[in-house]
Amino acid sequence: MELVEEKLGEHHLDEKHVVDVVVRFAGDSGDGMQLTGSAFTQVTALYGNDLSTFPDFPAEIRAPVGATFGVSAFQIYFGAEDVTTPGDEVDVLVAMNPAALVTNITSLVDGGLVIVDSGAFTAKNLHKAKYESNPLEDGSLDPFRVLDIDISKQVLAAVEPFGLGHKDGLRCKNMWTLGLVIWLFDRDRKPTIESLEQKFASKPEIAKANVAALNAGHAYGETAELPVGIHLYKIPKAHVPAGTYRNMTGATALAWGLIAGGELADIDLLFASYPITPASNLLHELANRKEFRINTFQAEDEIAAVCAAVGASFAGTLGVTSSAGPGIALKSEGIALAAATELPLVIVNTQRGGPSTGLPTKTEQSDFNIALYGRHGDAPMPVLAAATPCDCFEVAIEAVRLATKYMTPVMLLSDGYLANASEPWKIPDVSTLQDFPVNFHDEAEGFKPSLRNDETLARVWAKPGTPGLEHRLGGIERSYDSGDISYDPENHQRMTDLRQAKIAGISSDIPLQEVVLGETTGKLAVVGWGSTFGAIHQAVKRARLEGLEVSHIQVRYLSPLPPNLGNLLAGFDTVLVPEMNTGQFINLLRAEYLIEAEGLSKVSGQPFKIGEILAAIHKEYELMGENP
Amino acid sequence: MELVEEKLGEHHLDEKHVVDVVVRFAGDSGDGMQLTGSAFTQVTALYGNDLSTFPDFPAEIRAPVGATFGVSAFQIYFGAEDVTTPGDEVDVLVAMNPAALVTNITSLVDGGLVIVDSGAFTAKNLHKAKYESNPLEDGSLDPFRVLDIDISKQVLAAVEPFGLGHKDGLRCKNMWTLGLVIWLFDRDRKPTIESLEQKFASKPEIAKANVAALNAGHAYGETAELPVGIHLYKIPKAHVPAGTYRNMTGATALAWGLIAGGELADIDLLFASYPITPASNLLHELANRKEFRINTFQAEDEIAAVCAAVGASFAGTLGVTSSAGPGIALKSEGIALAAATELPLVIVNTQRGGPSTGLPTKTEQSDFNIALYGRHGDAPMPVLAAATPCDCFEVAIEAVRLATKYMTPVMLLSDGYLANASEPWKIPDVSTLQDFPVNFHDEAEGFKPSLRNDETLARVWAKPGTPGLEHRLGGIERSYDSGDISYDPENHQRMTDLRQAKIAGISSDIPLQEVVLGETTGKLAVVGWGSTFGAIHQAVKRARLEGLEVSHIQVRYLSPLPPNLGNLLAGFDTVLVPEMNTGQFINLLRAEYLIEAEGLSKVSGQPFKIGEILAAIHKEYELMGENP
Amino acid sequence: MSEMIPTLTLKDFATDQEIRWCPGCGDYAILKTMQKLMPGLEQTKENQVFVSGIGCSSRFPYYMNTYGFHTIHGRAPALATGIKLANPELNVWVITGDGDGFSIGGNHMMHVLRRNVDVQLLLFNNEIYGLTKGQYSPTSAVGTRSPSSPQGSVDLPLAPCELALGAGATFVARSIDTEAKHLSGVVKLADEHRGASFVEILQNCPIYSDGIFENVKNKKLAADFKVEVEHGKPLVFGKERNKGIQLDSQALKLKVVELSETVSEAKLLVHDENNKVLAQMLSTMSGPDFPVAVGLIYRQDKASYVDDSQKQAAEVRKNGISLQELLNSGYTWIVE
Amino acid sequence: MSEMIPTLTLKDFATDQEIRWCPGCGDYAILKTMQKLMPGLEQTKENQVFVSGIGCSSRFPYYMNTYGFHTIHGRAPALATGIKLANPELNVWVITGDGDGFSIGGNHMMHVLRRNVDVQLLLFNNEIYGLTKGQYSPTSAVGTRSPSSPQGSVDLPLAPCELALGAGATFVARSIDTEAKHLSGVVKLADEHRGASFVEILQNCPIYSDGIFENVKNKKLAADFKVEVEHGKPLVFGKERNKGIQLDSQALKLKVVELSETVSEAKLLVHDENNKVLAQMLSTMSGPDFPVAVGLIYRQDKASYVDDSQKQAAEVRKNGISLQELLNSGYTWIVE
Ligand SMILES: Cc1ncc(C[n+]2csc(CCOP(=O)(O)OP(=O)(O)O)c2C)c(N)n1
Ligand SMILES: Cc1ncc(C[n+]2csc(CCOP(=O)(O)OP(=O)(O)O)c2C)c(N)n1
Ligand code: SF4
Ligand code: SF4
Ligand SMILES: [Mg+2]
Ligand SMILES: [Mg+2]
Repeated sequence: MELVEEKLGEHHLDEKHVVDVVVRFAGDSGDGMQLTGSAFTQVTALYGNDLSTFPDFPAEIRAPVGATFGVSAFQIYFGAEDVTTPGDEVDVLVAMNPAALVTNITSLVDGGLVIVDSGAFTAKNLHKAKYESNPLEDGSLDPFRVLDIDISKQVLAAVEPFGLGHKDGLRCKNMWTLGLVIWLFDRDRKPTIESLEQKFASKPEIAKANVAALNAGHAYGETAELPVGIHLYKIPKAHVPAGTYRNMTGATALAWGLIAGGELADIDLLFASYPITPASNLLHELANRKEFRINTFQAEDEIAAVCAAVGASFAGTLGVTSSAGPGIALKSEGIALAAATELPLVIVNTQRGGPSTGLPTKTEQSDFNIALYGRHGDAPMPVLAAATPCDCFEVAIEAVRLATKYMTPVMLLSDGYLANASEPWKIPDVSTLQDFPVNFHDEAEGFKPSLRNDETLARVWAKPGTPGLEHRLGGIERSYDSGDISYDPENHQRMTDLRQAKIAGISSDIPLQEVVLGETTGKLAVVGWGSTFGAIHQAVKRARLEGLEVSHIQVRYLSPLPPNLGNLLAGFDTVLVPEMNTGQFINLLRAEYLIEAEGLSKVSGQPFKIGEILAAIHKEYELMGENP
Repeated sequence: MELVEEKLGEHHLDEKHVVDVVVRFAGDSGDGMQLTGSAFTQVTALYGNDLSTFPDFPAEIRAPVGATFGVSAFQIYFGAEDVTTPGDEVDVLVAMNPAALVTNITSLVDGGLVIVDSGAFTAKNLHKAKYESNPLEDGSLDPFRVLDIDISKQVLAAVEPFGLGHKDGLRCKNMWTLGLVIWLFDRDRKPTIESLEQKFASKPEIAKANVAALNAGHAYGETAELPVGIHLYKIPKAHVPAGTYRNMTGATALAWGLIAGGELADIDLLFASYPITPASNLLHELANRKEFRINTFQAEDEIAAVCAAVGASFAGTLGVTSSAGPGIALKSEGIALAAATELPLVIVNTQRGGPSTGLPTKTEQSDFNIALYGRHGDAPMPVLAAATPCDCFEVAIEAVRLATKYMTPVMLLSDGYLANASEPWKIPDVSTLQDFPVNFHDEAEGFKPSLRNDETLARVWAKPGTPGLEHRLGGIERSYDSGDISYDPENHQRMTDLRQAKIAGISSDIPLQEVVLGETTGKLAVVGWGSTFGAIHQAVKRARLEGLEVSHIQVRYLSPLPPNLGNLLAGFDTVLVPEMNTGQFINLLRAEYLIEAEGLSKVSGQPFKIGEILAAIHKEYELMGENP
Repeated sequence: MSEMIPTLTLKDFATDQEIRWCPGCGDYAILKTMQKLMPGLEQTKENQVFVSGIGCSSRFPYYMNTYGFHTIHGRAPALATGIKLANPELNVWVITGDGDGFSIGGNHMMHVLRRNVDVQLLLFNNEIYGLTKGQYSPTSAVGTRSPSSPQGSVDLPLAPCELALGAGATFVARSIDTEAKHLSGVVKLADEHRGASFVEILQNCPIYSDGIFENVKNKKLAADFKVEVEHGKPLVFGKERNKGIQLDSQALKLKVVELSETVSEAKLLVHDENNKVLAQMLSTMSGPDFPVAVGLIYRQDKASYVDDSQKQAAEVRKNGISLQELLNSGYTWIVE
Repeated sequence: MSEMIPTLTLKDFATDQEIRWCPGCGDYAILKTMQKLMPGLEQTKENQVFVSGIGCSSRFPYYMNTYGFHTIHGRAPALATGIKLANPELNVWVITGDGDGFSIGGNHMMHVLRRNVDVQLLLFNNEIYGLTKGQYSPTSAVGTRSPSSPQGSVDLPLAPCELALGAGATFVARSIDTEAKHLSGVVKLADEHRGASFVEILQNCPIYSDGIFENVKNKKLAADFKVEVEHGKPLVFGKERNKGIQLDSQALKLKVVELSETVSEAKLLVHDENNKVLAQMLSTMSGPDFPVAVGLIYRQDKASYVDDSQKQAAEVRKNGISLQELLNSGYTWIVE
């Protein structure tokens, strides 16, 4: 995404200069909101906007119809400028029933547009949503512009010719609504029509009904007399680099990055995992990708998963495992075995709300500590964090590179937000990716399992099945010289030092820390890691437009840290560290560089809003005695 | 122990003013060295010396006779001054065979005395010890004073009257040797004779033979013509406070502390554990103490152990679990459940050499990180460390107090050294111990599981079986108000803040940090935690005798830290932090107080030597531009 | 009794929590049956404790107005053991799923059964991981297509009752979510058993494994596809009670026979709930060739771990000493 | 064959590591037997991999000059599964103890057996935790006095072979540490089996559980206290081969009979290694009333997890696409 530094005012839809918009589709689990959102994303991408999306599933598998806890939503932020979050507040809310309205209306900006299916505002549904009076009538929606249409009725009329029953007919409500929204933003509905025809190829009547509903919704926008101020909006196209694009979620990007990493390393991968929210998607995606050099193993639990992965690595295939929260905790002993035996291993941690079972479907960054310090004994290992959905692809490749090059476990931190959020991805040319083929040792002469590369300090990787390299590994301390068990005190010190030096040494094999936005010195650096990227980025951008001397630094390499980070931070008067935890990364920065960094902590299961970070920037500025 | 600040010179046994001595008994696993050491400890304590002991078992269960890896040793440091470590270097080494000699001679000071059983220096044994020539003959022992006696022959002669076979007769070798050493230090051998008679009450012949051997060894000292410079030594008595004393190992002190904690809290305890070196002793000791309000459960694994303990706590009995290294890693998820549901739990971590299986029989402090940070999500909990074997008693009581008062898991850090080391313990008067009885909630009116104490913020403890208090707990985030499951973002923030505040608040319920030795401000503070106490203490004492402005601070409360610690440390120009890890605690101090502390790291599986810390003190002094 | 004890009803065992299972989930029926059963059990309400792991099924405790603990995935049997050891008066129920109880929790399940800890374990077997959205489980049939096995699973499944028997279970039974009367009867027996009682409940998940138990649940088919086993009774089944199970004692195998003039009920195998070999055979019978056995398959009296552990402690306590005596025990010396 | 392949001997399979078992430990005998057996096996030395957990027994790999991995406590079956999935050419052995394999490792043991992963699992059962200095284990008899059970253990023990059968094992056998020939034969069969083969080896620990298998090990007693089972052969035992096992097919129980003129060998139970019911009965026979069964108790051909997983992957790979094609698949758009 290109960074367009133009003045961004506060805006509503009735302003002339609308450069970006947040739309949120919300309905019952059965209302097809995810499909609607995806289809709208498709036409919006094609239109040429930059965008970012986030699906908001209910925690329940399938809640009763009309229940508030069964509301499923999809949010898209799109516009002419670089878009890096799905948006703080919603400009247009589509609410298919009272439950969707009540659970989402608080995120709508004052003056925002809410489109409701008044046909669904029955007494029963109002009751389920715990409304005491009908919000369409009691004036509670006065701060907003309301477009209430009996969509149910409209749809049934539109699909009548196709002989669908009442129930199947109502299933087309989402397409009718999509048609209306497509009209509202002047998008092309052809791609949607094509996908519908493809999707229901075997049921042409259903396809036709859906298309008819889509068209009817669109026509409604064109012809019906809409309330004052509601009209067709033209959001300018974004200036995005030329190329072929696709939409990518973080989970898919990560999965594909692992596959790419395996290809670049020229090795097979075994992905061993046990289902857990929100990490399972990775397993699902990869189980579907066995045409590549990857196999998947659904283990009996997380311990078996990490152990199978370590076993695979011992056998010469890169073991990868993946989990979240409680599952990560269970893998600790297995990870330590990989660290002690110096075998490669990639652990993907899709963080969720904690502690304990916590909030499985919500996002958080509270596993920084366990990633860095969650092993018994001194067992350092690299920890990387992905910043955006697309970044997951690159970071996954990097995790494979470090694991195989340094014969070490590597933890990759993603989170529930990143995994499910999506954004357009400029598809790279695979041939331009830098490869890093693994060299298995095969020379029997002079072989011992303790041989290591002088430069990287990596232990040799000797594959079972190779004649003459028979050897034993194990988790008991091993002799630096021979690789045999050693209880010798000096050897233990030497091996401990070695393990530390090996990981520390990686800092010279990673890029120097860059500043994402702003100068390399100044008043304030906002330092983030992981999925806070988008919100920090927008906040810093806005602050800079206000004339503040703020820079944005996003750290990918959490351990070891980039070698220049300390100096970089020293160049700022103040350092602000927003984190979705109680302040874990900031402790590392303080310990490492002895700087008076300020934390900004949010632990609500929700990503930061741009405004929250902007407010913190203002506050820091005030504390510095400056007027923001 | 009282701190006697008198000038302590470097000393050998031939100096006039010998105030303390280190004796090490070493022999084959079958030679009964542990028994010998314990008996000598007994008579030494009775004599009135202060002392500290450490058994050094082989890692193997039962090694072949004569093998170096089967050598079992027992070290005792005793003297007229406060003794807090088993000593750096050995003054008197007893080596019952070549393997014992070769593995222990390096710890003998130049000029030290070595007593060997020349009868065991056979070609076969020399070969097993990998000696190429007989050290008793090749001059390699020249730097030492050697007392080589054919103990085997002496013993056989002494026990001849009792009709024991050759093999059983030789079994008395250790008592002969003990007799000699008892003579050497002018102790009373009556208690030993009494114990022998008690121990072998059912085998009077064996008892008599052992006593005869003991007497013969003693007589040998009195009558034989010993080499120059070897004579009877008189170590002055120590100035210890009046009272009844016993010898205590850390493991026993900890076990008894848990029992005492339960009594003071007026609750039952369930100790659920799975065997692991060096933590098993605790299970063994408590399995033998079911006459108190404690039951033990040997679970199928560490996960089951911690979960059974949490279950017990739910049911109104304090759950305690215990492990080391890999087992602690496995407990992480269960501990987090206790943190999330706010149930009391005590986890005893007897640290050992890591990472992975590491060095199970060796000591280390490398689980500081996992103790503080080893849980997924934000799950803070108190962490305490015991400093000496006897301190384990108090710290265990304190862990029970904090767990039950604040309804939280508490981790207690011990280590392999502390667990096995022993020192005299002034037996407390139980009636003077401060009690802290638990109040179970029993009022049905207005009950909800989320009720909490305004002051401590502790959640209510409502015991199943109480009518009207039926309620459900769980690891999913719970409503601050009702205790029911809550996915509400603001509630999650509130509960996260609450959990943090509750643990942070404990800092006002713990003693202010004191300075163990020295002034409260000065040039250098040596800050330790856990079992480094003894070595730091002696080193600081020696440095102070040299005139250096050094103070010793030992932190028991690692989380939360004592409220005055930051100010205290700020009063020193430099802070030195010795740790048996790569520098874990120091990071907390740096992050917390932004001080330029210096680490002193030792990760060899061995406790610090006094000299090592003293050297570091000197170095710090030099760096400060001062002449030590 | 002169004092009036208000009798409790199903409603007293319902909580105010909104139930979060999918519409049509078999768990509803089980919940109802359990709530209904509770008032009739010996133990009082305040002594009932429901413990669960994680899964759809494991939400159960939230809906039972007793003491309850929704713990962590797979560990409920371990927590239950701790609860029972802490307070043997409590009547402890473990609610678990095929994933919770036999995938991640297999070890604790095995050991709670082997130790014969006096708890009731109800396994809601829907042959799928419901809560995590439908991945195949260790009880899923080979070929199950799921998000994690898009080409069909290749793992051989395990049979919960067979495994329980192998682990030394002293009470093994099977029932069906919607068969309220049958289920209720089986659970009552489980409650009465001293030691670990294991009950497999075939539970339909309409979302991810809908219809897998159709044969034994469908009113029309069930008679031919399941057999209700009852101690001392011949194994008869079929719509017209025209089929039965015989033992081929040479081949040591069961076979299905049609009842006829020559083959009378008297020639059928008679269920003996104390015979483990028979239990093993019955527990593994499966369609389409064999009917699925439901009812109390196996029961045996054996030492209960909690009883014996308590007894041992009580024995030791007889010679109890005070804490001060402990501290002063063994070798001590006095410094004056 | 014209090319000379140097034949390997026992010595080629010994390492230079000092063996750290106690003098007299049964593990020595097993090691020797295994080293001796290796040269005769089909797989080459470089394809042999020994994987173990933690315990005295688990030190085994250090002494075998093949590939080896001494992993973490209880997890060897999981590592072995990963190794085998990574490279099915490797011949993978899991060496485990009663604590390692059935206490902490019970879950992985159960699942490796159920999945029928093609590895050989050798359980050194000494009914004790040796390495941690003698605590009782899940296979220890009730009443075992140990450091953690000073008044005698109260947990009921489990029977490894029974549990393995319950978990769906397709190969179950038992042998004895010092019976080199018998052990060697059984292990060879295990090696040949495609799928998970489970072998329980009764192993004496002279330090902590000395003599518990005396009846079946002692040359004088063994004939009366153990029975060697062999497919198709009647179950005869006794010093004079004068005793046998019969099946009481009514009670579905085994019984010991004296051979006599009326009771000939022909009337004895004939071992059928493919009959699981029989296997269950045989595997649980124990003294003093019954002889302990040694030999191949059960064997069955079933789908092997690794084979099927590989096949499925291979199938998918036939229609392989390139990474670039993957990245470009689905809905894309072009920005110019
Ligand atoms: C340690 C851990 N691993 C994984 C999960 C995710 N998880 C929750 S429930 C479940 C499976 C549930 O299956 P089952 O026990 O059959 O219950 P069901 O939902 O089918 O009733 C999994 C994998 C978790 N919560 N914790
Ligand atoms: C996670 C973990 N828990 C506990 C231990 C301690 N431990 C090592 S071996 C062992 C038991 C070994 O028993 P078994 O498998 O029967 O082997 P044996 O020594 O009897 O051959 C235990 C409890 C450990 N190393 N790791
Ligand atoms: S997913 Fe299946 S098991 Fe879970 S609540 Fe829904 S129907 Fe029930
Ligand atoms: S303790 Fe027992 S099992 Fe372990 S090595 Fe010694 S004799 Fe063998
Ligand atoms: Mg299930
Ligand atoms: Mg064992």
